[in-house]
Amino acid sequence: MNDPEDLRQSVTDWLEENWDPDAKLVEWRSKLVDSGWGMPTWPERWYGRGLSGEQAAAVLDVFAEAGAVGVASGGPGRLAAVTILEHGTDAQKEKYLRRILTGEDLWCQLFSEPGSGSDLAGATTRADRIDDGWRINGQKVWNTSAHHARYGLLVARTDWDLPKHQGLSYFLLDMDQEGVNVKQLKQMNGHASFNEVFFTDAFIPHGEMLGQEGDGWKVAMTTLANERRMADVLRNASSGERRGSIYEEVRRENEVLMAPYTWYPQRAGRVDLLVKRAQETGRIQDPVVRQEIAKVLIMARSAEWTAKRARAAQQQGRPQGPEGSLGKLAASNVARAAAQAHTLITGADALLSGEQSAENGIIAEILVSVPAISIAGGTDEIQRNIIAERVLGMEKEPRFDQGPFRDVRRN
Amino acid sequence: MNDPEDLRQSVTDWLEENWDPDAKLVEWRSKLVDSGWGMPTWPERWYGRGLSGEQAAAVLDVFAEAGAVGVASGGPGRLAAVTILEHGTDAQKEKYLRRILTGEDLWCQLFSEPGSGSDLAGATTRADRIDDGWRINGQKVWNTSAHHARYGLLVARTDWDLPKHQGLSYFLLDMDQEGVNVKQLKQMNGHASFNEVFFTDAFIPHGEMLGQEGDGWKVAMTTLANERRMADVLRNASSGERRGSIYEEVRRENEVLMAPYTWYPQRAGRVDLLVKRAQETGRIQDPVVRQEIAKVLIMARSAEWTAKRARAAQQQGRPQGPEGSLGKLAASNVARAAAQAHTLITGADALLSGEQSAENGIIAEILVSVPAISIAGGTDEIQRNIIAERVLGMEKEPRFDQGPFRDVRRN
Amino acid sequence: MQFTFTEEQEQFRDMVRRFALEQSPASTVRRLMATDEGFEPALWEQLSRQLGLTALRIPEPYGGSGFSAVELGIVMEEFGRTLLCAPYFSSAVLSTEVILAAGTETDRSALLPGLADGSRRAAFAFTEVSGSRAVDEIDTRATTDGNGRWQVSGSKRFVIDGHTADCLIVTARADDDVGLFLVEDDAGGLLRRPLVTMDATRKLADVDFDGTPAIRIGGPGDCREQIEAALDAASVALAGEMIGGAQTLLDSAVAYAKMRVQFGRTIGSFQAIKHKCADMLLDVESARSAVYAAAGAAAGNHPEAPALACLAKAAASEAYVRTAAETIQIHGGIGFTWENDTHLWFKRAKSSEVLLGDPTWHREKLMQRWGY
Amino acid sequence: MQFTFTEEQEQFRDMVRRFALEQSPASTVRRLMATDEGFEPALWEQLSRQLGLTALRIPEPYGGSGFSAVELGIVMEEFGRTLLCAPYFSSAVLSTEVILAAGTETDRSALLPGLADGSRRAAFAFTEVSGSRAVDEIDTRATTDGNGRWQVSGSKRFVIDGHTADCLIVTARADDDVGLFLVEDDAGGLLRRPLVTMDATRKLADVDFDGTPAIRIGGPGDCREQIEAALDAASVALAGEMIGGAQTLLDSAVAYAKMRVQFGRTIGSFQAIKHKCADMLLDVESARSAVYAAAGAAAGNHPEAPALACLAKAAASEAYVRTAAETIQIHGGIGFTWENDTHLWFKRAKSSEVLLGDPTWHREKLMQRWGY
Repeated sequence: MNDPEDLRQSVTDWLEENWDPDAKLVEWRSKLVDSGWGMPTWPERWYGRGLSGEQAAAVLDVFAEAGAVGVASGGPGRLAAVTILEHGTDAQKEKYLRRILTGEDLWCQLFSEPGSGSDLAGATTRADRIDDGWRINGQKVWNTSAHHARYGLLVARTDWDLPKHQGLSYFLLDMDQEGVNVKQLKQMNGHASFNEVFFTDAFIPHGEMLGQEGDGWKVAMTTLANERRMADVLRNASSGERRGSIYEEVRRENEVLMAPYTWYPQRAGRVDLLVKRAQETGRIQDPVVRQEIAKVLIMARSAEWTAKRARAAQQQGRPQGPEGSLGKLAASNVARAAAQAHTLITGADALLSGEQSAENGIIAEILVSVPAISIAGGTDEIQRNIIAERVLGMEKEPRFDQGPFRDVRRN
Repeated sequence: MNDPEDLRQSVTDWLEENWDPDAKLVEWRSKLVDSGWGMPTWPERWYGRGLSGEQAAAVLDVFAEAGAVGVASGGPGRLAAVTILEHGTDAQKEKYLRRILTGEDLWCQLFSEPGSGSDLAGATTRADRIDDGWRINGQKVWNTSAHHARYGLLVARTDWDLPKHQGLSYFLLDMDQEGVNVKQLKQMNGHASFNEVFFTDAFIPHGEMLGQEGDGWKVAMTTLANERRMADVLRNASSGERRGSIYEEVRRENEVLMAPYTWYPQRAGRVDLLVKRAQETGRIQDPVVRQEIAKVLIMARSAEWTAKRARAAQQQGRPQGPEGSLGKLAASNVARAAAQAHTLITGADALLSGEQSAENGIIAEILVSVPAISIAGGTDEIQRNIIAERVLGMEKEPRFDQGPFRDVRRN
Repeated sequence: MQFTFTEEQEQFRDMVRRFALEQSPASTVRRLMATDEGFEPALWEQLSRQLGLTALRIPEPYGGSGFSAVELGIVMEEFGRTLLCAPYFSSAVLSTEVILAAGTETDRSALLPGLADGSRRAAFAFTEVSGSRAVDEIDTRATTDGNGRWQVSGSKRFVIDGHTADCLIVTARADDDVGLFLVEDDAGGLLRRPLVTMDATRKLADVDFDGTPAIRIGGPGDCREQIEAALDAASVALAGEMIGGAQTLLDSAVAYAKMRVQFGRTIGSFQAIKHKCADMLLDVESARSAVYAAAGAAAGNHPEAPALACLAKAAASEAYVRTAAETIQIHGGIGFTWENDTHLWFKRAKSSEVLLGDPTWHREKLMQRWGY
Repeated sequence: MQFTFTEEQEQFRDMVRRFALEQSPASTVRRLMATDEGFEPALWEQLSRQLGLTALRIPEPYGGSGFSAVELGIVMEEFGRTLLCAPYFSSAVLSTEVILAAGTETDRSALLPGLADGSRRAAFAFTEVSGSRAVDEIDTRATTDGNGRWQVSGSKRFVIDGHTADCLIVTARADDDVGLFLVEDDAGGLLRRPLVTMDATRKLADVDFDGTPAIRIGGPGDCREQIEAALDAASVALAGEMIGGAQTLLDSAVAYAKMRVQFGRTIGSFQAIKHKCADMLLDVESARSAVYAAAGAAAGNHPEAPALACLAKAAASEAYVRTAAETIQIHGGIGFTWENDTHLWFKRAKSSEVLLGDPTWHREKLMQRWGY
């Protein structure tokens, strides 16, 4: 199987025998999960084939050529899967992994809190040990898909006398219980992409902790590292123009999964629309408008090239580290500048919202969505700290949150 | 004398009897100092008349109408005078004040050090007590006029075991001794407005300390508060077109006094030249240039009005506090924007320097002088701290320089 | 120009501020912005009949109190602080100013008393499809039967409170002149369509005229200059509203930064936030200076007044938008939610930025007015 | 376009970097900038004959090594780091590129070998009194006696190394065409006046021609397109030099911020400085990406290459100037002194900003080249 051609042939053979575009989605995925071709890099014991990244790419190629649907791969479910695979007990893997991959169970991430946004480790949702497990009280926020989710990845504080990073534990929470209350959270742009989740004596039995007590921060790092990698996956989740009833199921699944993200392109400023809009409005002739458009396009193109340089360096074996923060910061700058350029181009039409407004409401949505980009996923200020400290090696901020968490000043 | 008309009459009478535009400058000023009209707000015992600020303004008016020359009023001498008046012993006042006011003694300020720029209280120039006085070792920098000065206002550390603000003392130093070495410091714009002053076992006898040992910071605050007020005084120091030999002496005195400041207008960006230059170069027709000029003029005008609002409020009895920092920060923004606009307007001519360059070298001088404005007299960063903490009342920076100065981390 | 306020003006400001704070909490703003009309008759009654704020700029002979742009600026600034929802800007500023600038004695006697006591609310329809406020780009046409009866045909966009006003003042071409025409809300051939606005606290409508009967006001000649003057006055007033809003944002950002703790410190103790707040203060204070200078110049008929109207509008627009963006940033995720009030001001900032001309437009106009 | 360098290119960069660091310490830069010529023949000899850097872009048949814009960019970036003083940009970039773009076979054979081995140094005189690089604004005129002898009359400004070059390549109008003319340094009617430059590390001269004998190069037709192409290539190279300089500044700012202690902490531990450095890194890295993309596009004859030349020059100019200003700011007062080296790079940044067109000019040109 080390020969790439043999590998491709094996996959092709397997697909020829098993792939059916009119199969039921879950049935097909069950078959796929059992075969190991669904997660080629995973160990053979857990629905995988232990292949290298390069080999896995070849497998995915063959799947793509055949138009064969893969395992449920997007959203927090994927994060749950990789985190459980890395830190879970055999019992936990047995219980959860398969149904994540088949798409039968949706998951959500329960990390951020109203009082700990930039400061994730400052979580104050409490898990108190009781006879048969843990009692959970507190509140989480920014939980995408929590209103659909069967399970949640919960970080909660189990020890208030340890320093803040050490007193956290990581739980697999059954969302389907009375003590868990999910409320959709509307944003200023009218979308409701997130939830608040309230815990009132919610219950988690023993055996549903991931890692050891106090490992919460360490385990959460696995989830967060994979979250950053997800951006790319999400972009490729559309299923194309294939024929077969299974695609309809995938489309519906994607629709639910992607619903929270429809405004994300607007959040990024829609640089792609600048010239088009300026041409339509005639403002493209205005030397001042031309300057502003050029400035944005220069920033945007440069940011793309920086990303390509980072990827190329990575492919040459140099590790990509906190340079990701550079890209995030650049994206903020681009989005803000693009929104200002759109305002300049659109003029008084920027007074409107909804379908009456320019580009079917897209321009209005840009203006009220861009403020999110410099906050979500770590504020610009946090990114600058990361760049200065980890890339440039400058002295760290002095810390005021060491010592027992009980004594740390907080909201 | 409470009647303003009586007051004006008294001054007029005195001037009629004493003012002579062909007198020798020092002789005239000696007479003036003795009369008390030279420093009307000062106490009668010390060359003044104990008048209110309003009354003093009336006195100055009459002097201005008559074209009568006042006491030596500019530069560090003025700072020395007010500081000695406030903190000096009678012996010190006796020894120094008169010759400052007549202009016979020039002074300089010896506060900043290479290692303590923003952090003035971190001075490490040492004053060690010896039998008959103090032995001074160390280095000062940014000392305007030190190469002309007879005396210096020196802040030096007398105790290394106290916290940093408490271990400083304030001395009146005789510059005319072997242990004091003055070196002119050239700036990137080619001017040499400042000096470095090196002390190698320089000597200060007992009796030349201003205030008590350890009062250095407190006394320096008096000097610094007055330094900020001096900007206005300096602007009005030109002596006009009067006839009389005394004016020639004043002109020469001003020339020496103002020499370090000839580039200050350029440091501020020369907003006044923007439109003129754009008209001369024809760039005034360019919509992009027009936008940039308008942006700068809006900033500059707004800053002027903010200053007027602050002065008006002060006149209504509301105290003007750290709002001065707002003006300083605004001036930085204006200067930087003006320099960029000048670059845009001047184009390739910005490649040149000296007399061949645009406006007889003024434009080139702007470009290489503007970087100073956001540093000198407290960096923009320091100003923002002051505004946030003192005007907006935000929490102070955590401090890492408390405790014995000996143990404080420093350069 | 004046750089302080008199004792009386300060007292007036206190009164208006108390009124706005009491009558226009965020909960009321949220309730009203969800309605079509966007205001409450009761509050209108209060601010017009009881407080006389609608009469502010109207001379005493017409039932007003004859105050200047400075007092109007005070009202707008304080209303801007709380986003007070009322057709004040459309009726008591835009419409009143255009009648003050262009109205004949007859027009004034007929129209101002009703606007002064608030019994009638007018809207000023001056923007064409291009979205420009420029008086030379007017396509709406007025024709007459020669007996003083006029008909207006054309379309106006973004008419503030255009769908709820009792009457509309319309700019239209009559032959080569640009004239002003009064259209009643029940006139034939009048179609008013409320718009979905980004800033739901300020209601806009598109208005179509199709042979709509109208009365000509402002006399028979060209009114371009007077219209410009009215829009200048409105720009200064709007700039006043904007610095009021920006101040509210700044206050809320600073308050939040002092209270919010992350990493064991208030976020306001971090220089990133601290320096941002300092820059915001400078921004707001600079714009405030520009607005006060422009209002003072207008009140004093200073020759530079038209230029300063542009300067103030440009300065206030930039400051408001920047302050709004930074206030959201300082609040973090919570600042981007619907629940948090910041977005109400953010949207007002964005809508005000382009209303009556965006900053780029005003800067160019400023240069022209300075004679460059 | 390429987004990494090959092993060979990295080795080449190391070699050039070592050379520049060894041969061009700040002390040498300071010594040479005080001279009229601004360079040392010995160093020129070394970089041309020994290292072959002047031959980089010249095809092998003419004594060169035939490398692309990517390798040239590497040299310029490394020279930019240390402000290496030599007539490299004038001779090996500007003059060489214009001969590569426009020269006939005869021109190439006659001129390139001398430029390749550094035995001759050429300067390119293309800027007119207006200061513009635009090829349509050329007033210098060339006339011929019909026997292939030409005379050039007119004035060129800001000619880099114009007073020290062995020969000048001059753009001039010949009837309706813009042609290229070679003038030797000893030609009659040639007047070269060195200029006092803000950036003393790059020497400029004004050059007057008065019936000066010249040889026409580039053939008989119009050379505007070729001149544009050469200036584009030079813009990319200059942009490379600029990111090299910006990187030196960034390194020095970060190093100083890590070392300098105020208030008992390194100033780099304050967010004000820390975040400034992060923004500077983003700025420099973004410009670097633009420059590498433009060089790669030029090397690959990508159709977007001319547009990207403008993009790179605009991006590098903004980044360099901002980085220079912030580097002084981080150094505080000491950064404003003559003794401190920062101002050398600051002045190079300011002079490079306007050389070959300022950022505004390049942004407009970029839009045009993109077809907008």
